[in-house]
Amino acid sequence: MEFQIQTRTDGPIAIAALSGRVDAANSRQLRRQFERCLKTTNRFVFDCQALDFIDSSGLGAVVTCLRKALATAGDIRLAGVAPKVKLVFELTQAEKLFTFFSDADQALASFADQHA
Amino acid sequence: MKERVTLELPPDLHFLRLAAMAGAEAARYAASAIGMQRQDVFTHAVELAVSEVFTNAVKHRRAATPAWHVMIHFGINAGDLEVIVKDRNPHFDLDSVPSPDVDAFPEDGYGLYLVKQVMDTVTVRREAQCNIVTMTKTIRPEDAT
Amino acid sequence: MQIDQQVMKNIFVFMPRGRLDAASAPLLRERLAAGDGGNMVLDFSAVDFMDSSGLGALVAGARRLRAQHGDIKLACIADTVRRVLELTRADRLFDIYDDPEAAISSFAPEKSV
Amino acid sequence: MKTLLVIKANTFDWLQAVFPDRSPLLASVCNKPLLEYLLDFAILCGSRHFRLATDMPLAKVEAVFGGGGRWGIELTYAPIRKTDDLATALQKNSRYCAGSRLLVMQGCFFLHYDKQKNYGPFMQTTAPGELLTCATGRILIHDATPLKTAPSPDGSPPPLALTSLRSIGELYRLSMRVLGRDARQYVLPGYNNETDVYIGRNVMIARSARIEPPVMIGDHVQIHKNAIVGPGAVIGRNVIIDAYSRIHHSVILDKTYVGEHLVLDRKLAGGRRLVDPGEETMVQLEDAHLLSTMRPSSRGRNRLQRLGHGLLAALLWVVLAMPYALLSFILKRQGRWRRSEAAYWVDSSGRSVRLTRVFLNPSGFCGRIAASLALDRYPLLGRVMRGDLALIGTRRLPATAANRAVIEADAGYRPGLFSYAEAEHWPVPEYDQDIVDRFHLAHQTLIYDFVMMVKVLLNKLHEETALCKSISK
Repeated sequence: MEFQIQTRTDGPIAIAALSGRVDAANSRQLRRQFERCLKTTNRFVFDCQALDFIDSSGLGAVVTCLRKALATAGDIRLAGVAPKVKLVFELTQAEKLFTFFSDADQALASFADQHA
Repeated sequence: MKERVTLELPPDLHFLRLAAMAGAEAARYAASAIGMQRQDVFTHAVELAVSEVFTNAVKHRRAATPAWHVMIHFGINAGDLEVIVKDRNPHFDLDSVPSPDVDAFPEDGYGLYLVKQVMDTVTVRREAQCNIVTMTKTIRPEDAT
Repeated sequence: MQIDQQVMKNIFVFMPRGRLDAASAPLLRERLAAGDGGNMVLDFSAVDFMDSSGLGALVAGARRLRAQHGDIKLACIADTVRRVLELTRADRLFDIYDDPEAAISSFAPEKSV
Repeated sequence: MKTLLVIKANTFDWLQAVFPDRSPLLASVCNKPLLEYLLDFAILCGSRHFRLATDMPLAKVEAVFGGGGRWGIELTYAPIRKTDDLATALQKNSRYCAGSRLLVMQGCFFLHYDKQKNYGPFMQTTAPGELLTCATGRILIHDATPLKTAPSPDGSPPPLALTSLRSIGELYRLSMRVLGRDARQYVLPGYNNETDVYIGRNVMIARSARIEPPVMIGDHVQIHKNAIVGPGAVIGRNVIIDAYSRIHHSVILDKTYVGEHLVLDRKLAGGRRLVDPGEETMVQLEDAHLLSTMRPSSRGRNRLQRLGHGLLAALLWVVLAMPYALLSFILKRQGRWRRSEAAYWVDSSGRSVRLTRVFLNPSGFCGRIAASLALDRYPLLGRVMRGDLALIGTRRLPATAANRAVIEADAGYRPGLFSYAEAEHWPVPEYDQDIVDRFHLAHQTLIYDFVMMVKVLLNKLHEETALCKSISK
């Protein structure tokens, strides 16, 4: 299992690449790193291209991150979510909270569109 | 309804048929008490299990031991059955008997495997130099076909 | 147990009668071993019960014959026998017919009419 | 006419890949095994003999279908080998096949027919040969004797079509089609007193839950508060749909627990597996509280548990002996301790025993202590040690005919001295309490029981101290 958050600040938008699994074992790490990052920006793209599996605690962490981002008038956009990971979002209705994009570039562009 | 039937048989394969048929009859009785029309699968399971366990008791008998009998006890209730088989053979541990590798089609070693497959529970305990094999089986609604 | 035996179309047909258990399995084992090579059909129409000892005799017989390029086919097995074969997955080892004639002619399909 | 169904394991590879633990021969459409549709059809055709020739294990099928007596036919089974073709399968069943017109069904498919129509004459007069074929199977008629009657010239043949089954998606779409459009063509399981709603036995639906037709619900199903089931839902047997969840255009297979606040829309779920039948993607969930498999209770486990419960009961019996002797004596003299006896069901097979009931008035110092130590249950500890009751389990049901019907239909009845709902501090309505009990029973282990038991006792203590405080105020 691998899980790394690479936060490369591309302008004021942070991209986090989620890979492998997000579950009880590493969801706290996700939250902690997210909060650290929240000091720099409130707009995020979670690139889920390499994410294979998410369980309810992982999902809980992602939703908590979203709440925090929204509280500071920011947002989290999800990119490249695999169909089977998407199934879990659908099942738990978390799907409604997020906007999904096919890849990270489109997600980034969506923030830009808003500004234009 | 609760009936207790006990057989004491010499550890000899001549009595294998008697033991197994008694098992089948006990099962039939337990099944008919709840008005089961067709009980072939249930009856066959018990007959097979008793046949296997009695065979084991006879086969593992040590020649030098003084005379003893295999005790077979049926606890018959409406819809379920408990079979207890008691022998005076050397200790054996159910968990240490390996399951046969069915993909290799071995020539023996299917006995206890079959018993475990057809009965609901199988336990073996050692008490006063006896192996006591206890097996139970309950008729489930889907057996009533 | 009694085992009737006849030869039809050069094939040994054994017909055991009664119960195939530890008491009778040695006899079947012996009879199956006596026929050297060749093909056999076991007509089970008179067998109403088989346990693991009977199964052991069958598997041993099949193995021996196959090593000599023969085979054993079964015919007319009762439900009780079928269940034992299935539970031990030995049904994968045997061709099972509902008619001994069909089992016999299956050994030489081109000759049978 | 006789019927021979030849069906091989490899035709179900698609199903085995997704649900390896479920017997493919029992795969169902609208809670009815595919095999049963074929049996029904054979009966419509006037066939009274049905043989299933397969290389798959038959034990589970035999347990469900037996010898066919329930359908008034003779059902037999014939093992074939993986490599056998249709000709070999026919040869292996030559005695069965001889002497009669034979309907041969080969492969894995769904057969569309209409139960209102009479297929007998059509089957008798159709020329032998292939009748229908699809990608995964075919139907043929074999007949050694030439037709005695000429094919009936009149009218169109009764409706008959095959749908091939190659994927979960096809199985799902078929379920939706049968439920939504073709339900009247088949005999479907469940009570059908409202159009397009089929409900099985022992189904509990919370008052606040909504059922929107078409819906099919199997036996032993619980639908909890504010859940919405339908439109287009097929719920299997032994399923729990927990509170606030919604099931639309979806199939929930047998033995599945669907957690709270979930939405299944155009999905198929079974145990922990969730499938999107459109895209054929599948995910296995690891959280038991989202989706999980309901465990059937096994007697082996029960034995060990009975022992564990008995030991724990013995411990309580010793620890509470002194307080019980003392307090029951005092309370009896104060008139705050009354006992009576009543019969209760103790297992789902319908065994009942007379149990002592103690009515304890928890007022006054002694009454409060006795209540907080649950001394009113003390006389029943012996029943736990004897194995008649579990220490903790479901609510005890009085031995009435109505309750008997409830427990007979339900494997999840294990009456306890305490109930799980007490551990959860659950509100009083009995209906909700039952569901909590069943939920825990479905998820229980010995250690779990022990933890829940400690919770019950702490709750009792806490309740009483809270009561004391409110009184002293």
